[in-house]
Amino acid sequence: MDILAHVPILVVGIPLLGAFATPLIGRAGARARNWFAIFILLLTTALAIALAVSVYQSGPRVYVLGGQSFGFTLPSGYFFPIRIILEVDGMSAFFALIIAVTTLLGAIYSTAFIAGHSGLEKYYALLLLLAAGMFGMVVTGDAFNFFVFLEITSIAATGLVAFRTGRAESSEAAFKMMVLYNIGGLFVLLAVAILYGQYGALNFAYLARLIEYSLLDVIALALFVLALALKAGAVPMHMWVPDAYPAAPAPITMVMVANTQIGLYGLYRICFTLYGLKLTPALVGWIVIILGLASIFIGVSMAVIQRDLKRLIAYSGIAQIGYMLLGVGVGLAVLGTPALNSYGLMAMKGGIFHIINHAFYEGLLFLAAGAISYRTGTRNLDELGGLAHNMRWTAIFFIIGGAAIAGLPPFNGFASKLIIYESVFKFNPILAVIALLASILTLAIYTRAFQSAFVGPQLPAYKDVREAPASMMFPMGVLAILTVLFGLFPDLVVKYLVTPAAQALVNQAQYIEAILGAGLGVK
Amino acid sequence: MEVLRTGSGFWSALVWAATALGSFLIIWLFSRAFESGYKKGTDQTDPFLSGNPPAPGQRVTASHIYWGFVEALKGYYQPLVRAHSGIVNDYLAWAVLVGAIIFALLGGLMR
Amino acid sequence: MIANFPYVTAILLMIFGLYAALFRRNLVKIAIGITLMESGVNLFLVSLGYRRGGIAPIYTLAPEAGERMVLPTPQALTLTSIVIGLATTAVLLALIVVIYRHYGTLDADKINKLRG
Amino acid sequence: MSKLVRTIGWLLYAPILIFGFYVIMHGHLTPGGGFQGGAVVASGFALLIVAYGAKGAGLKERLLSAVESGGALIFVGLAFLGLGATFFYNFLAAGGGVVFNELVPSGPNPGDLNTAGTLPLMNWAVGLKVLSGLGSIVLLLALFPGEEE
Amino acid sequence: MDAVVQVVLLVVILAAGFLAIRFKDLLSSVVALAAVSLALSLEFYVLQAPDVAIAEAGIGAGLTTAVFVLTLRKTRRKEEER
Repeated sequence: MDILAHVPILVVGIPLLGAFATPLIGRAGARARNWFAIFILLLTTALAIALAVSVYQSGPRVYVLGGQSFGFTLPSGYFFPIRIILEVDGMSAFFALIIAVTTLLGAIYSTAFIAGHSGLEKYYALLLLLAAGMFGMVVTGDAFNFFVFLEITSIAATGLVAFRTGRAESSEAAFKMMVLYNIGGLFVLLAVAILYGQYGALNFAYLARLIEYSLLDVIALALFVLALALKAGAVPMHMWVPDAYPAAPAPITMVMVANTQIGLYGLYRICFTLYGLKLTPALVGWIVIILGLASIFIGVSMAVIQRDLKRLIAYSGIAQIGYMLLGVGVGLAVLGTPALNSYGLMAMKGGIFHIINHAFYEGLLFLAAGAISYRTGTRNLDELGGLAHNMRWTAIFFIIGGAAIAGLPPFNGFASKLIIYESVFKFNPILAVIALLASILTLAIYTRAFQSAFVGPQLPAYKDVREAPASMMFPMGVLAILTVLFGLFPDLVVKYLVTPAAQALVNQAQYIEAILGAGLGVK
Repeated sequence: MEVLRTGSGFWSALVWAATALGSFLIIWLFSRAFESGYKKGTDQTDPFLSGNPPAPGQRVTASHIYWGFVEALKGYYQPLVRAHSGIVNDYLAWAVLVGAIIFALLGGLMR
Repeated sequence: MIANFPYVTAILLMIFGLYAALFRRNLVKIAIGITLMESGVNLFLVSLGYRRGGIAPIYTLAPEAGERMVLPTPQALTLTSIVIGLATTAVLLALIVVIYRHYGTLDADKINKLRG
Repeated sequence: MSKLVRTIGWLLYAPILIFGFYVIMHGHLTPGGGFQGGAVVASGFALLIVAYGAKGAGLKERLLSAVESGGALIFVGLAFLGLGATFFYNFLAAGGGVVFNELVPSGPNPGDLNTAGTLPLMNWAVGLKVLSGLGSIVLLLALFPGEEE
Repeated sequence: MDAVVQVVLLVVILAAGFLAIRFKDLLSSVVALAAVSLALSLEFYVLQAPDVAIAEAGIGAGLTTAVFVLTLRKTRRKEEER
């Protein structure tokens, strides 16, 4: 059996198998359960890397569930895809890498962070289920399965955020998040139903060929944009983010960052691949840009006044989501015009590059904040102080993360923000200036956070605080190394990871051809 | 090593490191020429809190930093904080409002 | 005229549900509103698949010439969405019970420890 | 609950379970299937829990959780077994295997259960998963400490 | 005949849905919600979807109601007066 031929489904199937097996393995003991979860995610990471390599080398991969051929050819030669089809292109593979890295490191970090809590086999099962749902969302080529995996991630993420039921804030945050996710999911389902009602198909490629941008399609587009922007935490639907991120255990917060970014994936997939040039690119592009700009502005403003360390990081994370919306929004606004090649594609590359950078440095910051609360028991910046004396490595990791999120050279945030500034400046100088100012504010925010948590004389309350255990330092170290490496060699990352992803978004025809082939499916 | 071209500029860690090193060298050369007016062990090293001697246990915490910034922008921050009310119905209302605006823009301006 | 009735009902149900979720301040009422919205979407999906005079899409009841079936795909979608709906409702209600233990109330206005 | 409710619940419990398992078993021939049948069985459990209380119903949370995992594992495992061709491939159907290898006959039939390849097996797996999953949801909610009126 | 049944069912669905959000007593709301599900499952049957009808009857009218009732037992039955 050729394993590589089945990789697109295996990245979904293996975490799913692991999720169902974890409660049974858990009866053999805590150690077996932890190693099992880590092993499954390690396997998935290897598969995701194999998938990415094959997609970057030889173009989009298509996989059919339950049958040998894609679909059904009518006697008249009209081809019609009927089965569940997975389609993996550069963008999907790019996100699969992010998911693989964050979930694997999250599982390793959890072994020490959450040890001793009851019901941990459910925790690991939900973590694996969340991984399966996120992988499913990025590999699926089918609108309805997109909805199903979206709901799987919602339920699993809610369960994980609410996991520490002893705390009032976890259940409150999880409830708010679940209500919003639920309404967003219903909007997606309604949009899928509207599209099915018109064209009688669910396959993205097939729909993209048929779509006409009638009034009903406009309603579906509005519902999609709303629901996916809500999942991505764009202002003003961001309010669940600063509630849910601090309430979740730190490793889950890192995975949740990837989970919100899947909302961006969905948004880009719908706008570029499903609707493509049929929508009015300038208008939709400007809607995305304005959502991004509001996110940047409100995110940094609110981060200035926060006292909870994780809440502060969450708010500044919202601002970074704004950069990703801004970069890709500029690309969308000039889609189909000559400006796309002069600066639009570059802006998209910046936005997409920022996604992977954000997953790493934001994860690093949350893990460092988790290490602080693990050892000191508090996240209140007014109470913390002088921790650099005791937690030297955590302080260094926090500096790396803070410098990267503020866009200081030579860390990875600088490289992607530089691309965004330059290309957005050519589109509209005011946008670039606002983005730059927000970046300066971000630096101020992290200076304050670092000053109050780490700098200063050793406080008597934290005299006996020790460095976090090794299984928590290892994921932080990996993320810090990735943050620095991506900052030192951004050209390689942009060339081998980001450019194929951006090209995959712009090249709608390639996505359709991969399923429908030349000339098939035309009336 | 290739450099990252960003449209009109470029970014290379090597060039950056060389520039940073050079600047530090120049600054260091200049600073050698200055007289050091900083004396250790005198009042100069004490924290300065509006001229008052700090009370025991008193220190600068996160709430004190940027107090002036927030105070000056009070008119901006008060409604902003009030909008983040923490009530789930408000969260939903924002989402529905944005959905209505998006639909009005897309549906209205297209025709 | 009569064929449009299910669609109108579905849209009205969704509006009822959204109204309850937006303006009712009791958490259980919000959950009821979300369940109503789900029912509305399910009805919408099943109505999409209905064809006048069609029969149920069951393999052993394969239609003879002149007969036709209603579309099976929307029904499969509806089944999946019913499952998902029950799962989300159960999660919401479990969270409500936990919240009630911590806060002693179900009033959404008082459950805002996290704000600002 | 009152004696009336208890007696009716006791009387209805067995027919509900039998109907549920029937729906699961005939999933590939008639309307219904693993999910619907499992839901019917679970509503039988819910009836018992509401009538007799969480303790009196005699359901074990550990057992339900094991059955749930087992059902899900069988389902995904069957999907993995199809990997000779593709995921979810029906490798038993139409001569591929020893059992369930006949095509479903057209028209009304008295119950040709030995048909449709992996579908009946998957129905059973889903049925087990759903009846134990939904059953344990109701059971856990009933066991949850809270204000009993 | 079919049309009459459909109209009756849809009116029942709407009325029960309206009552479900109007009642101050949450238990009555839940019962109204169960009525919506029951009428909805009959409507599905009329729309030639017996599969969905079984599922909706079992899930919507049976299990969802049970879960709601258990929740109300653990919390409180009345909506707060405002």
